[in-house]
Amino acid sequence: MAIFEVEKLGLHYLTRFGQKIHAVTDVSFSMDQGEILGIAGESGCGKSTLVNGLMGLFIPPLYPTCGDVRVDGESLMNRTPEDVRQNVLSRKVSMIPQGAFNALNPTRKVKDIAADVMAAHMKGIDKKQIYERLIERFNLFGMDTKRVLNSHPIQLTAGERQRSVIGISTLLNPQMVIADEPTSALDVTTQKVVIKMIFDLLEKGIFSTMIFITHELPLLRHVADNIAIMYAGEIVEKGTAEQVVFDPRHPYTKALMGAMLSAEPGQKQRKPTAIEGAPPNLAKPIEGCRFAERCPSAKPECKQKKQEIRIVGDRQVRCDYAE
Amino acid sequence: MKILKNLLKSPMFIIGAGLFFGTLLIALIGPIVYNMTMDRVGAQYAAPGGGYLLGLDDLGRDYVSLLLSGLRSSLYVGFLAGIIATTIGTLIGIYGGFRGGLVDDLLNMMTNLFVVIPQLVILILISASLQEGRSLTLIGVIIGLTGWTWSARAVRAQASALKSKDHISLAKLNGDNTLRVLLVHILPYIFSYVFMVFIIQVASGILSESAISMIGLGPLDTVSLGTILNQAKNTGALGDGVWWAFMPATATITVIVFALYLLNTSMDGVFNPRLRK
Amino acid sequence: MLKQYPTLRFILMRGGWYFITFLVAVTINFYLPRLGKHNPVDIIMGKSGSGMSTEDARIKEEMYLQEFGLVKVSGSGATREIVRDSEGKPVRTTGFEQFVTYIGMCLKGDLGTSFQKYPKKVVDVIKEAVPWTLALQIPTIICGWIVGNVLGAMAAYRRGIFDKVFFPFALGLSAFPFFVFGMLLVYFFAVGFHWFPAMGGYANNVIPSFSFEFFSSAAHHYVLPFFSIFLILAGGQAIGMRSMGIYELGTDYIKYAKWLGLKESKVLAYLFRNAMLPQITGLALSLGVMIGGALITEMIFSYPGLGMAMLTAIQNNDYPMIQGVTLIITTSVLIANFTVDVLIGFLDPRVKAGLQIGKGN
Amino acid sequence: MQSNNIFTAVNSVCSFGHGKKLVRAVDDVTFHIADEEIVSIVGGSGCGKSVLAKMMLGLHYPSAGTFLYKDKPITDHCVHWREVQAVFQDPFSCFNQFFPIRNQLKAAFGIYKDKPSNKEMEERVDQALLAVNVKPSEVEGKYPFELSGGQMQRMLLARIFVLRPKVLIADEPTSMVDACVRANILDYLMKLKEELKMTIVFITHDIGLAYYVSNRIFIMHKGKIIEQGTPDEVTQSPKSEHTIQLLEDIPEINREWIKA
Repeated sequence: MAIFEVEKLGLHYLTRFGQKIHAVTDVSFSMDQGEILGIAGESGCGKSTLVNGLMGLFIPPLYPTCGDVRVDGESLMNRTPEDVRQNVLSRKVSMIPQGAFNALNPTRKVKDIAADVMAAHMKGIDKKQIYERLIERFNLFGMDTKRVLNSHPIQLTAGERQRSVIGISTLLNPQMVIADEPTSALDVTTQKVVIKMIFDLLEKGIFSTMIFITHELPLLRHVADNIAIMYAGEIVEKGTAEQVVFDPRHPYTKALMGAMLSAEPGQKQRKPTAIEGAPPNLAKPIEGCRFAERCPSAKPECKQKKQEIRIVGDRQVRCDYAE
Repeated sequence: MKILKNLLKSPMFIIGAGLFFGTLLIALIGPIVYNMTMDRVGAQYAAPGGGYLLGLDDLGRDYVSLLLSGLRSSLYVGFLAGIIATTIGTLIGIYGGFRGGLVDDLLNMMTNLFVVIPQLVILILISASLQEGRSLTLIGVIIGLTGWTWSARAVRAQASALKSKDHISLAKLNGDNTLRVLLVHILPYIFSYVFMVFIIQVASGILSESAISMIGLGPLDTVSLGTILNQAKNTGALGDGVWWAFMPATATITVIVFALYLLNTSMDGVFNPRLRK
Repeated sequence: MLKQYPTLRFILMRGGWYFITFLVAVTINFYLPRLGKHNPVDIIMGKSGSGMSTEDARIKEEMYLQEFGLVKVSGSGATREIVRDSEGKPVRTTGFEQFVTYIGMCLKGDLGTSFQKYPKKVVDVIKEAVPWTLALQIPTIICGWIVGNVLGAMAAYRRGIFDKVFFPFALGLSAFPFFVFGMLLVYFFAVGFHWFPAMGGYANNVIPSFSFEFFSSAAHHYVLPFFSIFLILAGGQAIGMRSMGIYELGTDYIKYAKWLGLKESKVLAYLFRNAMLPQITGLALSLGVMIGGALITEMIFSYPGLGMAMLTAIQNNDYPMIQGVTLIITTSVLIANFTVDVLIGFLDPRVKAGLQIGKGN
Repeated sequence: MQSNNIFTAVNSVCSFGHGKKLVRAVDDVTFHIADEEIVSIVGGSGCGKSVLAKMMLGLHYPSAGTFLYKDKPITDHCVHWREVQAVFQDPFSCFNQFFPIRNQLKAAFGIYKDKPSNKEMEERVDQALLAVNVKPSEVEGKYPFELSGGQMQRMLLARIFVLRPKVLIADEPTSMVDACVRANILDYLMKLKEELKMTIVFITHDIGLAYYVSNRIFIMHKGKIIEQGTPDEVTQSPKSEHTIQLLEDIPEINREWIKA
């Protein structure tokens, strides 16, 4: 049974001048226990907005438009913030935000931030127990536990900060972890250390199901079981990591894969795909396929007809002409 | 244009601008419409009425005339001090922030030094030493010369943040000299900010003048709102319950300053998106 | 050398900086009153010497001249004598010599002699006034700061109707000049309703002592000055805290704290603490204005503190007194600033870290 | 003696601060870049690559060692910038928001001692716009914030077409644009190089990009150039420990990266 289901979810945010930007439209997917779903797309495609809307807690200016999100069959929509805070956050769904430096309260030591999380969710736990459990947990991360816990965020390296954030987000062994570009601010070496830590936590059973957001497809190929590609607020293709990376079907995914540059022999001779233009303005209603303007294989009717997800092979593609 | 449109959407801006331009208008056309006189026209502290809307002062002078004159003085002093303080502050801040290095360190040190030495103390010391010739203009100039520090700090922070922006590097690569970079590539970016600083400086100039006049170190050549209040205090009008001796002047100062604060806050809301809901 | 003791190093560095500022302040305090064309003795003589015979006037003038270090003096103690030139006229000192004498006197804790209350020492007048000012200003500024910040943070966090009513109200409060608000309170609550006395620090018929009578009288006189400073201060602080709070509300760490499911009270605590830090810096910057405003408020209430001492001095052209009071005010503002500066170093790890370690990476 | 070296660095150092706070942002680097070469300087954040770029632009001077442009030290900025120009990573922050984009392209002529006639300047701006595939009418009277990211990046390139420098320092020119648009930008850069016989120095963290575009790659780490060679030498048979590590840590599609 699917433990996490998203059904026809739409999200919008309000601009300063009261304009509605429909950043996410018609997103549906479901995840099984132990699955790692990667969501990729370029900046502004709505991937971060999407995951911010999966927690049942909507922080203005983000608001749900329509649709449903369910954990264990239980809907997260239309619940009071206090209900969500007590019963969902950190326990059922937990977020690893991007930019650990800004996510950690700059005037609080790591151990205190972590202790706040435990105190907020466990009744009757005393300070001593909290710190014992913290040390026990942080010992798993391969850092100088004592120093990291007793430091303010500014005193830590970028890698240590990111690992601390992951540690804090997974303190209560959440059923679902949502990682929003957890490594995009790090250099490649630290990125690898952080990814290793995530795999380590998965192996130790601290959590098992994860949504991983990144704009880097090669990374996703190594991290995720399944990959969903987003464009202009929609999922345009979803399949296994192998399928999406090696055998993309949607014209946008094809372009994305073709545009990649890598330092591998023979790549120098290959000409990367180039597409002109920019994604459509999401403040205005869009008819037809959102990629039609830039699609190299667009048909005249693409600009009028909204594309729906359909099954091609055993993956989902939002293109009537994909084979 | 878009900014103006957004400003006009803000009720705070409308009220602030209304109050401010209202008082400005009164100060400008008041003397034309109203027959102002500084002569004795009746008994000491005669109550309002009988042709004198706000009564008479301890010398039997008409309060409406005094207030109009005081309002003009206060606005004059506020703008004079505001212009001087903002100009000095902006020049020092923008130059220091942009140049960086030793020049900036020195300017910054000087600014920080004068920020902590209370302006009122300096005002008192100067005013007290200028026994004669303490004119409204001189007081305005002194307030301006002593009040620039925080605007320099504020502008410096902005200019310093802009310094490392790519468009500045590109302007240099275009061969622009420092003056052109400052005028064309930095000033427009911080202009709205400088304008807000100016508004606050005007308000603080008005407040400073009234404070210094209140303690008896005000201008000797004219009536200001502060000297009206000083006179009211010195003659014991407060204890005698002569409300018309200080209420109208009090209200006038507060309304101008409140209007300026409203303007500043509403602009902050438009220019600084974080503060909006 | 002090690398092992970063905290001490931090305090010493800030202290050194404030010492330099202090020196500049003392210099300003000395030279500014001398900007005018007349020396203080001429002014005082012009006023008080008019009725005296010339010989009396000359003696008195020389006494003043000696008192204010305007002429050269030889010997010390009882044998002090004015150095005279060939015509028997006292030899004037240069400005710089006066400055050196002044510094020397300051270091000995001697701020000179009051003109008006001659031969009372300035220091003694100040000693009588300072307790009143401290008793009024320290609690008022602290209370105003705390109440203003708490209300401002709540307005930022809750927004809505509370904010809509509260914000213009606080903005209006902060637009009042300090002393004007004092006048209004006097008019309504002292003159109008007779709830509180309008003037002084205690009733005329009680003698300052450790008696209940004295303290209850002082408390009764305390109320109006307290509120007239407190309300304006709180209003101004609330405005600052509100905008800081709104800014902090949009930061990532607040969002993350919400996502982690921290209790609302905890999120508010995060918000308050971090928004408070710039407010403390702001306090340091505006202390001069606050103290100045509060001193003028003291004048309105004829409160027996430094403000009143200053007002009397100004009205009587009592230069040594004016200079003495301004020096005390500047020094206390500097001490208060230094305290706040060190305090923020302890409260905000970023400040100290900025001095010791670079950006972590 | 006439060499064809554009940049020559011998034991160049660029340091900031002094005493205990001394930071050697560029530490003892030795290299030469030949005429019409495309060189990429690759490294992580804080490795000193941007400082090195600024040295090439004459915005930083070497604290020690020799750093030459065409065998001479860089002295007169204006003369230097007539030949050496740059594109930066964020096209939006590169232009002044308060002036129309076209005026700013024209402002680039400010670097010349004798500006061409107004008519010639306008013509050259038009040509430059056409060279990056933008119709002059599309940007006529437009302000920077009215254009898209891709268009803005092309405006930066148009500026280079206007100036026709000998050397281009490209500081992360594609890191802010979408992957799909990146190839376009690279196409224009290559076109520029062909037309103007330019030397290009890429500053990038992306070794894939460096591999694709360059004749030679320098790998920088902690202020030092730890590896230099052709793309294949650097990626296939790296000598430095750090380069080997770096290459191993980059996730590539076709290579085992981490054991799941």
